[in-house]
Amino acid sequence: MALLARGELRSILQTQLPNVLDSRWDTQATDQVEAHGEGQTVLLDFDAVVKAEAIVEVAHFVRDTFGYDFLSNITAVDYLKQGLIELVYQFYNAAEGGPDLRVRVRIGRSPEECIVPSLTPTWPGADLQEREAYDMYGVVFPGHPNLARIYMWDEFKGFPMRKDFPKTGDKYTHVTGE
Amino acid sequence: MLKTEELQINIGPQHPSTHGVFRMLVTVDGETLVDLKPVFGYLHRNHEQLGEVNTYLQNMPFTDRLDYFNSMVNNHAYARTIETLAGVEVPERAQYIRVIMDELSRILNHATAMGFMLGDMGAWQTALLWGMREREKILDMFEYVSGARMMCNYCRFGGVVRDIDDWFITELKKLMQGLPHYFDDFEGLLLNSEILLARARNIGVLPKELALAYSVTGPVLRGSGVAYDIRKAEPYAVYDRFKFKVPVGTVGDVYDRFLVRIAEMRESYKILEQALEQLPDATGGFINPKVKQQSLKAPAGEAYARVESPKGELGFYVVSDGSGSAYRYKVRAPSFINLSALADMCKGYTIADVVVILGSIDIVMGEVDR
Amino acid sequence: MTLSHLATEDVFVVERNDADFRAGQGMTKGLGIVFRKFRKALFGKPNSDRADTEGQFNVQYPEERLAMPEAYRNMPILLYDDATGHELCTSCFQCERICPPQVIHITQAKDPATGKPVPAAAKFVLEYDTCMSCGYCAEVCPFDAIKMDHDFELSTANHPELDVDYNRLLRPVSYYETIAPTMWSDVKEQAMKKLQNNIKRRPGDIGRDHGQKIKGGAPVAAAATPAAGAAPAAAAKPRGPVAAIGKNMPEDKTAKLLAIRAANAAKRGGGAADAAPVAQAAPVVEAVADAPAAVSAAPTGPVAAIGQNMSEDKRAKLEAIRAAKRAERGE
Amino acid sequence: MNPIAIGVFIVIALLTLGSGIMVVTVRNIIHSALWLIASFIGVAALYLLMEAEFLAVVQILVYAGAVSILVLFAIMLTRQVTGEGVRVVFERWWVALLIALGLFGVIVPTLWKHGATWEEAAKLAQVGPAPVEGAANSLQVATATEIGRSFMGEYLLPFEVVSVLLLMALIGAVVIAYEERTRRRRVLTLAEELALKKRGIVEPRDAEGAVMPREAEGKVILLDSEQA
Amino acid sequence: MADALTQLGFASWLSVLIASIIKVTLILVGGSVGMMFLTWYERRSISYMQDRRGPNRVGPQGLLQPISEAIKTMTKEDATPRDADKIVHFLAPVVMLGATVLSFAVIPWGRMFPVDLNAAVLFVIATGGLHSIGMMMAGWGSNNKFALLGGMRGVAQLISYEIPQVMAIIPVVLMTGSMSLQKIVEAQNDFAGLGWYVFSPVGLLGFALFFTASLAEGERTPFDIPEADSEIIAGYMTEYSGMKFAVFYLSNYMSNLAVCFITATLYLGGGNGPGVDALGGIAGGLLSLIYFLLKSFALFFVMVLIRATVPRLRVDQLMSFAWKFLLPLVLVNILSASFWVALLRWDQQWPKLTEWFGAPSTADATNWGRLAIAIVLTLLINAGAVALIMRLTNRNVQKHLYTTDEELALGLS
Repeated sequence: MALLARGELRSILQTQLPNVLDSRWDTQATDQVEAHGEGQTVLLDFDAVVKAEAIVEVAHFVRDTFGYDFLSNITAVDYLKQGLIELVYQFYNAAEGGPDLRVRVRIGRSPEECIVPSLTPTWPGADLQEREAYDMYGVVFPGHPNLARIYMWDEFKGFPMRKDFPKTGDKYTHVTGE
Repeated sequence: MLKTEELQINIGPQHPSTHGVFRMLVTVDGETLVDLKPVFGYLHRNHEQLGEVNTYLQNMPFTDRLDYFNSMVNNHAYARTIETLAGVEVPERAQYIRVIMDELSRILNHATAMGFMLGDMGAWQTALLWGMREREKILDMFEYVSGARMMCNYCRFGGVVRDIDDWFITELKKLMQGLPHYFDDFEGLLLNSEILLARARNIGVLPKELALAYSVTGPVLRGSGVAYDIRKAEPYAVYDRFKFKVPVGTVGDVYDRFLVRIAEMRESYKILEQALEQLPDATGGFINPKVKQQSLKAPAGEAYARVESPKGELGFYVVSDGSGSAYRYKVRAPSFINLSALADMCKGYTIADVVVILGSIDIVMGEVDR
Repeated sequence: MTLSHLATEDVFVVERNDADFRAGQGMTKGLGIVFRKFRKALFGKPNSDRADTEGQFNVQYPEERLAMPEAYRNMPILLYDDATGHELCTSCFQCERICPPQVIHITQAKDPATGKPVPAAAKFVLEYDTCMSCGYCAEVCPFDAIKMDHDFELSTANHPELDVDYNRLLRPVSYYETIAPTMWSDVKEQAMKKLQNNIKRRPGDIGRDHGQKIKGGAPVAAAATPAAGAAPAAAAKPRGPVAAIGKNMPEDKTAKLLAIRAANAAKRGGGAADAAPVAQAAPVVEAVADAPAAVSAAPTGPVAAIGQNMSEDKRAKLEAIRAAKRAERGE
Repeated sequence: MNPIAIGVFIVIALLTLGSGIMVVTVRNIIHSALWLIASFIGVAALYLLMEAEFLAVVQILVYAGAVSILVLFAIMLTRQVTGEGVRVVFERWWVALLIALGLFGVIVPTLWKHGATWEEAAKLAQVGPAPVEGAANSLQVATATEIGRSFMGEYLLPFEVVSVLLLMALIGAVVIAYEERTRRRRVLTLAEELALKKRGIVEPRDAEGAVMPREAEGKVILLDSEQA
Repeated sequence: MADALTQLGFASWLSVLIASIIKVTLILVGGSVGMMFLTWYERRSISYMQDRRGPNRVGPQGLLQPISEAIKTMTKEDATPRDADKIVHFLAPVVMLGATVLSFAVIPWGRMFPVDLNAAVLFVIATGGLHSIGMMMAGWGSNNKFALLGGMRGVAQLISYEIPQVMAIIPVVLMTGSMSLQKIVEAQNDFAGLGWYVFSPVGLLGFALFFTASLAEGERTPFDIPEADSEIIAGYMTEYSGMKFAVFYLSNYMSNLAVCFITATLYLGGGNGPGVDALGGIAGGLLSLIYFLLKSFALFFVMVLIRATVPRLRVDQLMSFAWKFLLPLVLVNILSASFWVALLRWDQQWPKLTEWFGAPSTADATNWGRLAIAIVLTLLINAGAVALIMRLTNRNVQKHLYTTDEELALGLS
């Protein structure tokens, strides 16, 4: 049980769980790459990007090996230009204190790709956050007991926090067909 | 053999004790709760998207509206995030001022939250109104420094908007003369009241083993016996300079949360005393003058900063694309995530307990429905 | 679980007293405390200090009011100089840009002769209903032209009325001085200096016509100056819970004067078309005329009586301006 | 009796009878129970008219206030009352008629035969010395004192037999209810589930997914109502 | 009154009718005015407990506030749910108010008795029991789940607490030897008007038990479960508005007032007090009325104080309190009351006692020796019973404090 420094997790995962790292982001050359979202430059972090299907395994690994047992925050970010949705899982070590450990998952934006296994069975606290990510970004979490819209009404179409969601006009009148 | 019918009842969205427009779809067997589904979204205004449209400074007053009881804390957390992102130095005096405001917020939040919880329990507003009286006094002081009682909009990047002066400090000292009396009265009123014990002991138990898995934070987590306080675990501002204790419960029931909140008010009081003592003079300034507030541009990257809000871990996760506004702006709202434990905590108890358990989590719908 | 980031002495376990023998002693203690509170509130002295936790705490609102701290911010207002009638606003659009809910809408004034922009606003509309009182506009204004008002009694049944235009936003500098003396004295010098510079670049009545085209005579608002000046510069710091408030006085008087002037102007104008506005304005004038009694009573006691017809005053003012406009057209 | 009393009697008697008829004719079973209450109150009023105050009050206290409420409770707890169409089934009306007629056949001759005796007894009691201070001054038959004396003297045996019978009923009800409760489906709280999980017990669930009642390692899991 | 009218030349039936109408009017007016005053009184006192002022605008000290509120509620829209049982929904408040007003018939106003019923004590309880019918009707007739839940809770509570309430009266009836309120008041007139039952051990326990049970009967905190606003909104009153709601409210407060009156009569000597007998006549009657009202409103103040202090119980706790705490104590109290009566009244059964202490006490001569024995004996019995029950209750609570087992008593490792 020890605290990990920023960026340390990636090298640990490379040696201990080599299959979980997402090979697309497996570059040693630089730690960050310029990416584009809505015409502006965004820097994508390379720290511990894991495959979507391996997230449960990695989460258990950091919990059991290093004591990162407190899943604090799940953030979805839409990188429109890259066609990516990134999920940032932030773990804390409740016993040691200290800063967070970020585990990332990058998946495509299309409905077939936008799937990440749910952490809710182990961390019930992820329940509402995953529902929020589903509601706002359309990330589907297989294994979630009740993956329904959380803020928007059930009949709502589209995912309002995605960058390509129209920000003008009255969505409600559009949906009801008035 | 007679079989009892299960009954579905909607508690809310218009109900006296859902603390706002919150709905719980409960299934009861007699009075025993079988299932509970929380329903959100009645107050949803897509705060996070507003944060992506606004400039960094413009977003500050919107954070007031999250947890409208503790706008000072929200400002602090948000300012810290942007300061981390943009690498802004904060003068020491500003840090102390922020700590003072945070701890005052904690006192006022706990005073009213406990009052509301007791109100849900049926104690007719007495504890609440005594708490409101203390809250009024504190809000008057907030009004004096920030210009508004609840929507303070007080922090700026690299400091606070206005310095505290002698008037504030004398009034704060006067307030602190009265606070221990209030704590004593409050404890004496209900802490050992047999009815409160009957209603609060062993109700809504969230065991220590499960508390972390439920991602609950703040008094709910500490009430379950996990001594995790961000002020100690990852000290921010100047919290590492104060001596204070982290109160924890043992069982994790409503009563423990209640006791932990009262103990936290007393600890906040100690922090206030020390902060007043250590407060540096005004030579260092109360705001970093180098920061261009209106046209602040953060380098591309991401930042997450969190503070111990009275309700739990309040964090802002901001991704910057180098422009003047956030590319992604996410709020880790404590009362929202604490709610994920509600359904399981209520299961097996009666309907009357549900409102008490909800009250003991201490939610604010402005934060839950963002 | 070991909590290695916390020293043992930094954690304490709250006392639950689970094993205590309960015979109603806790409840009795609570009853005793409540009874003590009752006694203190009924017979003791009222709560007057932040250190007090006993005694009456209420403030009887319409009669008693808490003093507003100087920094209090409710809705933005625009200032004009009492002496010259010139507005401080130069329509630099800083406030429009920073406003988080985007409720400020400014149109810059143009020199009618040359068509060039003039440092003054031709139109200035502020949506009070959407304003979130963050105070950024006042913070960023380089000319100290926009300030936050202390008047919070803005409730109205007439929603569109809350899109406030130039005329209703303007207050004399002396009014602001009464509500925030130290804050104004800090910036007074530079603000006035900047104003003098701007006045030089303003041809004709632009910048002091308050969005109206009033030819000849003193600016309308100048009439209000004596009244506003007479208002005592009360110390605004909330030393006690109750303090004298006289801040609404200048407005009342302004409204009254404006109404009377408008009525006179209308009479001068004569025409049948003007009869209606006069008739409309007349009852309002009467309503306002009742106010002085209350106003004059104000400074005597610690509790200030204030005309409850705030919105009516404002309507009267508005009505008066309209009447003046029509009267002018009639001439 | 003065004419007012007679008039009042006729009105009350008609109301009582009318409510009684409504009880058996009305279609909604809850309404029927409410009519029953009305009829009970009518009977109490008749007692009051006879200056049998104690009986009247007990009639209201026991019948109108408690028995009828028990009837209502039983109806509400066993039927879906919030929905539509609560109907009284009229299939065996002739049985009811038979019982009513039989009861009538018993009561009327008894009254006929013993009416005179009772009146005499009443007169005797009126002239006799008041046994305890506070005894009623009018008809003694129905006062609390007389009733108490008869129960503890003349009718002691029947009184005790009835008490024992009631006690048996009480204990029986408790036994039935107790069994019912332990077998009831109940929902485990989070802490209980955790405690079971720690001992490696996976809770048995029924088809609907609710936790089945069971004894864990010989230890009965306490029920909510016992915690108070 | 009827006699006086007959002497004035009215026909006997007419004089009875007129007298009855006058009495009924007085009761109704007195009850409603009392209720109005009560709401003001409660709100003002609870305000002071909470450091605020309470209603103080309408009329002097806000005394006319209840009137303005009555006007407000009466002029509000009277809504009936579409699917409600219209007639039952309409009749429920009527039944409630009717039952309450009935109980006012026997309440002694100081030394003035509207009706001196023989079974007056039971009568009050019985009319209180009728409330449950009104509650049931309201809960069922509203066709609302919250209302039904509230109605069921209310009825269960009323029925459960009727038993300790009635049984708590039995000691008083035993000590007086009558169920007439007038007799009970007269029996407490010893010791210069201070021979109240509450000063005896039996009466003290009885008073505490009766008052507690009456709080539950009157739906006061901590027993306001049927209308627990934070749980089931307003219970059986959820679907009521306007005038019907006002009637419910009126009935509620009137029954609370009646409870205070009855408690004052049963245990606090009614209108008795020093100086009443000495004054005599109309002045004495007035003084007794003042004493009576003072006692009643002091009792109501205790109700308000409790309301301002404690939270409400849960339904199961309410039931176990009635059955496991109140009922045993009430039974013990009956036992000690019979000892009391036996020691003070009987002589043949205990000839030794008569030998040592003389004949049992009568109204005018008190046998101090017997009185002392009675006080000591009953005090011992009652105190012992209270201590025992409390110990049992505590043990029960301690035993079941942690749901499953000691594993849950988690400590900080």
